[in-house]
Amino acid sequence: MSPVVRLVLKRLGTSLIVLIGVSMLIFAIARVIPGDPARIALGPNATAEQVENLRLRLHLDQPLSVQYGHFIADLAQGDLGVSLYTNRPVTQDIAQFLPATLELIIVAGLMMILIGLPLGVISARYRGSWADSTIRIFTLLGVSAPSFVWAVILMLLFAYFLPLFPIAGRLADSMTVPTVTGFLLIDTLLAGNIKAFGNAAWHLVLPAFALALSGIGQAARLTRSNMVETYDKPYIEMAESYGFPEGRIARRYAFRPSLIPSLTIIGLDFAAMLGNAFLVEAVFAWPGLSRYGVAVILRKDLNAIVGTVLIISALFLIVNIVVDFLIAMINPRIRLSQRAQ
Amino acid sequence: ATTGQAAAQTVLRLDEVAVGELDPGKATDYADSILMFNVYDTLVLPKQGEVGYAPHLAESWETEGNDFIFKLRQDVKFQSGNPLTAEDVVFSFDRMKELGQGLSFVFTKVEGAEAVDEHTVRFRLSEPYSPFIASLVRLPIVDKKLVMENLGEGEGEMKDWGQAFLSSHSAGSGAYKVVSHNPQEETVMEKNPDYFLGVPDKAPDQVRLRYSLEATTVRTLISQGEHDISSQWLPPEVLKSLAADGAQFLTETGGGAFYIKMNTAKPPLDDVNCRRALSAAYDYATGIRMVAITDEIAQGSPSTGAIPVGMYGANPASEVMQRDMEAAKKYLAECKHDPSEFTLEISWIGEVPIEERFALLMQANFAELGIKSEIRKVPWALFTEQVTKPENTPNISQIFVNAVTGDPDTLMYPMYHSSAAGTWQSPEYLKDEKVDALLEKGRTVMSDEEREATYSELNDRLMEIAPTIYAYDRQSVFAASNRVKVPALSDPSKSFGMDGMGFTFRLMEMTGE
Amino acid sequence: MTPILSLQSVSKTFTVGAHEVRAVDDVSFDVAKGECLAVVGESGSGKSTIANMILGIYPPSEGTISYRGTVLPSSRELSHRRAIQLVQQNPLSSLNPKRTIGASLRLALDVHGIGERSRRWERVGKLLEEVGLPADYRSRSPATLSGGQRQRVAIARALACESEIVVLDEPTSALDVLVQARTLKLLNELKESRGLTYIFITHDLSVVRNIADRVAVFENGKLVELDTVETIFSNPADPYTRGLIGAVPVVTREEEALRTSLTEKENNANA
Amino acid sequence: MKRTLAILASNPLSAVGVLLIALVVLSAVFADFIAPFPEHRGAVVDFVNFNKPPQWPYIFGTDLVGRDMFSRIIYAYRISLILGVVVLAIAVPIGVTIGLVAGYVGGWTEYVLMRITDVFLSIPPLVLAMSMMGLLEPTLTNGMIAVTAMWWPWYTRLVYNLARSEKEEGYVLAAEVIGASKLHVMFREILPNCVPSILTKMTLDLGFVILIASSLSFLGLGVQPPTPDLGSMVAEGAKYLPDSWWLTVFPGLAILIAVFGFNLLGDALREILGVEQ
Amino acid sequence: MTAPTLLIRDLRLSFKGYSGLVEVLHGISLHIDKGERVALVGESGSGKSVTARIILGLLQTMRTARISGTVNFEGRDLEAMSRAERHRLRGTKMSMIFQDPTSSLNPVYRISEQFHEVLKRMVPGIGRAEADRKAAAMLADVSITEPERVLASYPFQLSGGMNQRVMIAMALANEPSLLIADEPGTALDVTVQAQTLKLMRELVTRHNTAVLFISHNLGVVREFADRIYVIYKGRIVEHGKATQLFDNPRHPYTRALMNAIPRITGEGIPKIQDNSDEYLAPLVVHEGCGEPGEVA
Ligand SMILES: Nc1ncnc2c1ncn2[C@@H]1O[C@H](COP(=O)(O)OP(=O)(O)OP(=O)(O)O)[C@@H](O)[C@H]1O
Ligand SMILES: Nc1ncnc2c1ncn2[C@@H]1O[C@H](COP(=O)(O)OP(=O)(O)OP(=O)(O)O)[C@@H](O)[C@H]1O
Ligand SMILES: [Mg+2]
Ligand SMILES: [Mg+2]
Repeated sequence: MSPVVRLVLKRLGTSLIVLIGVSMLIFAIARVIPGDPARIALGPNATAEQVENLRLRLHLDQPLSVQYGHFIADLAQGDLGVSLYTNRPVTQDIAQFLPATLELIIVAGLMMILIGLPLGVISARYRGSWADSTIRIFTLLGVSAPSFVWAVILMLLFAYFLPLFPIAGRLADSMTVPTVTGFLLIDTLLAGNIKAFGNAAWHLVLPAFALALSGIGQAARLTRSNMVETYDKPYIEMAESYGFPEGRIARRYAFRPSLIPSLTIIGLDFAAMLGNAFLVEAVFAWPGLSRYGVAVILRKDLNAIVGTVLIISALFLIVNIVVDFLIAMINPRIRLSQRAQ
Repeated sequence: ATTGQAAAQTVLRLDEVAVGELDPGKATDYADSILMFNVYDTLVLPKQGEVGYAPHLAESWETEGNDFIFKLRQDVKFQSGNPLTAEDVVFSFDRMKELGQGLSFVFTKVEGAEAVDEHTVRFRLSEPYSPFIASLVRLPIVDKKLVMENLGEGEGEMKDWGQAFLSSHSAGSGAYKVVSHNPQEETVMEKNPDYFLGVPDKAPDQVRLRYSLEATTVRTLISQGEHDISSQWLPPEVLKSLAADGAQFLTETGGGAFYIKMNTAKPPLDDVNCRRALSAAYDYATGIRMVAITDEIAQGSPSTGAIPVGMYGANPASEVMQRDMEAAKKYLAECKHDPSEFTLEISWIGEVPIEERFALLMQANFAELGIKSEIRKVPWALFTEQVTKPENTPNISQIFVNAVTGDPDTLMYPMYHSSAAGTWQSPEYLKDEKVDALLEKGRTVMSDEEREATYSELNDRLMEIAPTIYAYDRQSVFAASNRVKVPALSDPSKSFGMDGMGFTFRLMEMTGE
Repeated sequence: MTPILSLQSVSKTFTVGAHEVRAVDDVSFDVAKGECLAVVGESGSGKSTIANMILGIYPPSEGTISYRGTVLPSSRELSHRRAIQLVQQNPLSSLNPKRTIGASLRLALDVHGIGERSRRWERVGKLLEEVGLPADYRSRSPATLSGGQRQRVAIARALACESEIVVLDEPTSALDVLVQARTLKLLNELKESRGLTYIFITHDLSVVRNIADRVAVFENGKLVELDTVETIFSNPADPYTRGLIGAVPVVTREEEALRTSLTEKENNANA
Repeated sequence: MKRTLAILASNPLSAVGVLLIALVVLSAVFADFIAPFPEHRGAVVDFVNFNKPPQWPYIFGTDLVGRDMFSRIIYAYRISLILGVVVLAIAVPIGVTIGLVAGYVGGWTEYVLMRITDVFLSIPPLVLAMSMMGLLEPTLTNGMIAVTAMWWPWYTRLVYNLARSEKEEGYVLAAEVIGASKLHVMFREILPNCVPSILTKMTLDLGFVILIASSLSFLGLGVQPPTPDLGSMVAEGAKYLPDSWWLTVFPGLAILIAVFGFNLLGDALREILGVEQ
Repeated sequence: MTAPTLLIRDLRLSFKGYSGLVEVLHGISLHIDKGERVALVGESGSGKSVTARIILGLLQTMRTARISGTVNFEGRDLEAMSRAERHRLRGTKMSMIFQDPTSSLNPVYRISEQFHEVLKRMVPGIGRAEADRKAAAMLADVSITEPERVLASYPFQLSGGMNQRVMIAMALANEPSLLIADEPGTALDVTVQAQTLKLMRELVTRHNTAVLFISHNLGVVREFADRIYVIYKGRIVEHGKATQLFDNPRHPYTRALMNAIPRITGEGIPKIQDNSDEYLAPLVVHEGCGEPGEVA
């Protein structure tokens, strides 16, 4: 196990370098976004003098390198500065909004895995059948409209016409749980409030599904196309000749070696949702980080942009490490490679 | 979320597009105003159903030269229990000035405030400034003692002036107090039982002001009985469908208008005749129809000129602007630029989708004159950047502007005074001596008649030099469930002459659950 | 004269979970130019591992492999690559399923610039015919070939490079005896005409008897015996070798006689 | 060619794919002849016939300024297809190449390339697009550059992980033993085995690219009105669901048809490319 | 008389390619009685492996394959069976040793997991530990010295011969009534090969298993098989008892084969034509070896 641990440590180490790189890059890029952050923050009616004062306070008059120095010095103390959008410390904003989005995208990610992969397996196993065609249409629907359109459609179907699911927010107004982790599914359980847990879970269904839809489609299609290839491999024929149950052949023998592309894409989709879920969050009034991220980008709220991008970046790094690791697990030949480098 | 209370509790739920700014010193837009007027009190308030201002925290006031002296009520306590005194007024003013954010600019003519005694305050003005009383609706009074107890980190004696504290707590005397505030979700407020004017039983016990809800969400929420009042920013089609689902409409006619602004600093619209041609070619009636919800209600009412109906200097409601193609052709012929030689750049703000339709309307209208144009969508951030330089400012921009105090000065001065050029409100880059002179005069003359006359003259001048197409006067339309009654938004005799004041929750009535 | 290929104390250790496998254990031998060295031995005794190390697919854990006196690194220049070729034991996996066998064969010609570009496709057909496959198999995909056909493609590919040393890992195990005879004949001819050197890994001792010059016998990762083919068959020194020869399945009486004589010797030795 | 035709003929679904794509491409090319209201692709406003449900002569209804949805969809294919195809045609080769190199060459190259990819992934598309707007003219071309810049890392990751696994296959060893160059091994041996995944992802991405254009046009980077594009139509129309459903449903179906066609074609293409000659 | 375990009648197979239909099997008939060991020998590419795959029903699902003729197993037509029924036979009543062992084992599962799966066919509830114990015993039977290590390995960590023995052990594990062995000993050294052949012979006698033995190693065939079919280019060309065939090969192709065998006594590589029109001569059937139901 020790080489694995060493590998993971090495990856984590380089991830830190990547994060520093990202912070510099985003620091520079964010400042290229058109608009004067002070002007935007102060609102349309502010005077030039007010704007100038704020610019000074934000060090915006100084060269970029000096600004970055300020940033790093503050960061060392765990301070990402104050958001001009919420007028609160960015760290406080992130701490409040990140769990909401994470909870949402984790559920969406699980849906991609638990719905997308099986659909792919089914359509590969029954390729050419009506089930395959149905799944194909269903999965392609997911890429024919953006997730927020699906969010709207789902809301209309299951909250407006057929009031089965809650419409907005994370928990019914009448319920309350003390915040511990910020993840309501966990906090409700910690509070021992099963009813609230059910309610929070119920709130998650539609937004998570709307978000997951495109990932489900990709996972299913990629799984299918790779499984179709794998089905031609001699070891599948061998498994068939031994009469292993067909479902089992599909699920174990053909599926696992075909998992690499779907896993890669699900991983990316999952991490990308942290930045891309904003419209779905908007539809379901989800107080999440994604919406916050977009709000601050559009307002050129520099501190908040850097803060959220670093979080997104960290998630990508973690997810990619996990995916690379999982793939090495799935395919022992990568892990146990004897090849000379 | 809040702790659940007795079943009989009435909850009012409404939404606004932007996040409400809780700090009264920084409040600017609509949501901020709603919070401010309910959580804080001001010295004066707009009169209901008529122009002018009524005493509120102040019992009375008098002028002394340029100065204003206010006598305060003595029975007012903050939500914290601290009594409200002249000290608090002075503190609130100083804080506003010192932070220099929000609407502090309306007090630029005020040199300072001082407590004459515990219940008397004097505001010293540098020069005669007639809109001062109106400005006071933008000076919410903050609980000094409470704030001083909660100063955050910062330099100097006043440290951060309590900014950190006030961005998520309230320190007011208002009829509602803040229970919780999540900038991405909602602000929850509850009745203040000790309010100095008392809060009627019918007023909602709890208010949830939600932020940034999508049209579909609002619609679904209202249809499921989980929401009461929509924001005014819904597209007309959605409002229409809400009405079909049984919602009522509330309207607020405020001091604002939809302006189509022309860049006078750049050809071809540097030529007044070109501008006049466009103004005449624009199809005003169709514009209103585009924002119509029902036959009676629209999100705009016909414009009569530069100043919205109801303000000093406005033309009577009967003199509506109209399309006149003959005149347009005539003006165009006199323009020094040949329409075949330019292409107009019509911009619209990406965040306000309805503007796309106006852009298309203009494109079609101007095409009838033989003027080519291209449409450009710009996000707000980019727009505010572009307008800082006349050469980058589009030929045509579309802007909704509201008077922050209900006085024409705060509406017209930032738009048309030459010193104000280059902001999002003034992409015209207008430089007209006569307009400047009239704007300056308007803020110094004191009597209503003089002000009426001055602004009327200004209005005429602005019509003549046509820097703007005065498309329509704003009318905010809200869809609401039938559980609420909002007299200020449905009965003209109860309405306030100012944006956001209609949402004074203590004057709302909740019926049923 | 320096040997064309020389292994000095080569070892290879693999770890499988908790198990350590010493697949090749301190093996040294030389191969002379133009000879055919047969490598026989127990299944799992490290024959393929040696082949892979000679080709630089795995680096040896210990020891060195030299070609004409120079130690071969694991990443090699093109000339060294061309010099030594391999026929893998598992022909199916050594053919790219997404390429026709013609494309796979042609690669060898293209890489080393063998023959005129315009005639290479033809040459691919010739190569196939030499191993007894119709030229139009060029456009077939590996999945549509029989086991023996794949094996022949693999042989053809190794021969296409016109290299000096060819390592053949059980090259004829899936061939019927007629095709096998034809293939062996081809190998012999090439050996004569081009002076090729073969390292011929096989389990078929009858083939060894008829093609090899020398025989190396492996058992459990170790080289137990290395001698000329005559000595090995008439007078094997190692009991394992004797056992092997005694177990060869045969079809004629004379052969059985040879087998039994060896087995008797073994019995006598044990007695 | 003969083989291609044979494959297409033997697989009715791929024939459907070809048919759908032909339909889409032809309607884009001959939009002027097919669209009942060709002028409606531009700035026409008709506030008498606006927001009308499907009815003759507006078979797909009209939009909020009274333009014929059917005509606009036909014209929208033009820009949307070009957009999707161009972005993918640039992003995919870049992403695939980097992924192949990183996955196959390994070592330091892998580390550097993959970490650069991580950096690109980390920059949210919106930030990238916004900052591009600050640097460059807000044109469609620059919008496409922005989309391309955020698209390639996905292919890099995809191909990287596939290549890591293919690298261990016997045929890669065989090619190396013969002395094939790294380029050959990457592009001729490993790449063909990644093609199924790449093709599948591409056909799905066609839809995504068409859709992302709408979020770019929000920033002024994408297609500008009155030029119709499918992504914006779907996105904008969603506000008016369910009452004005035709504003969203028909453009959505139009995207579905294109994606469906390409998807079917992709499957056939996979077979055609199945074995390299 | 009981029905033979396997009866193939006039089996034809062609593959549809882009250049048309290519016939690979031109109507072959063969049978194997209970407990009988029948060898199928012949040219490389003559259709031995495809015959085996058809028996198991593996080619039937292939889009390009066109199959006709009948395959009866224990008296029942396989084509007439339902999918499920047919499926039930595999791995229990019939099993196959594949020609290419390394590619036929799944690269992402350890041998132990794959063996477990095989054993579950017979004893569905068998636990992993129990399966491992059984597998280790089976592997030991095929002369694998470190069964634990092999069970813990992935196929690519084993030598070709080890994988082949794993395949053999799997095929024998469930004691099928029909065993198809497609070149089972190619990667084994002669001593191990002898040991596995002994094991197979024991199985046959103990359970009356019928074996279809495909091999190029005529020495092994001679030792192992009762009856032999010789196949050339998709046609059976000679059919007889092992002794008959080895003592008296009658078909020109068979004779050529016999002569081509390299001798351990070392006479050099035999010089025989590997292609000749003579080899296409009609089927020769030795005495007492007709197909059941046909006039011999
Ligand atoms: N999928 C396929 N498509 C086309 N032709 C095929 C296919 N599979 C096998 N063939 C052809 O069918 C013939 C018989 O193949 P088969 O694998 O049965 O040969 P075999 O007798 O087992 O030979 P070997 O001893 O070499 O394994 C061969 O000529 C082969 O090329
Ligand atoms: N990649 C690997 N990882 C772990 N062990 C391995 C690996 N490759 C080979 N081995 C082990 O090394 C030993 C020698 O294997 P090798 O393939 O060289 O045998 P071989 O002599 O070629 O046998 P055969 O005649 O059966 O092919 C075996 O025990 C095998 O399990
Ligand atoms: Mg080997
Ligand atoms: Mg075969």
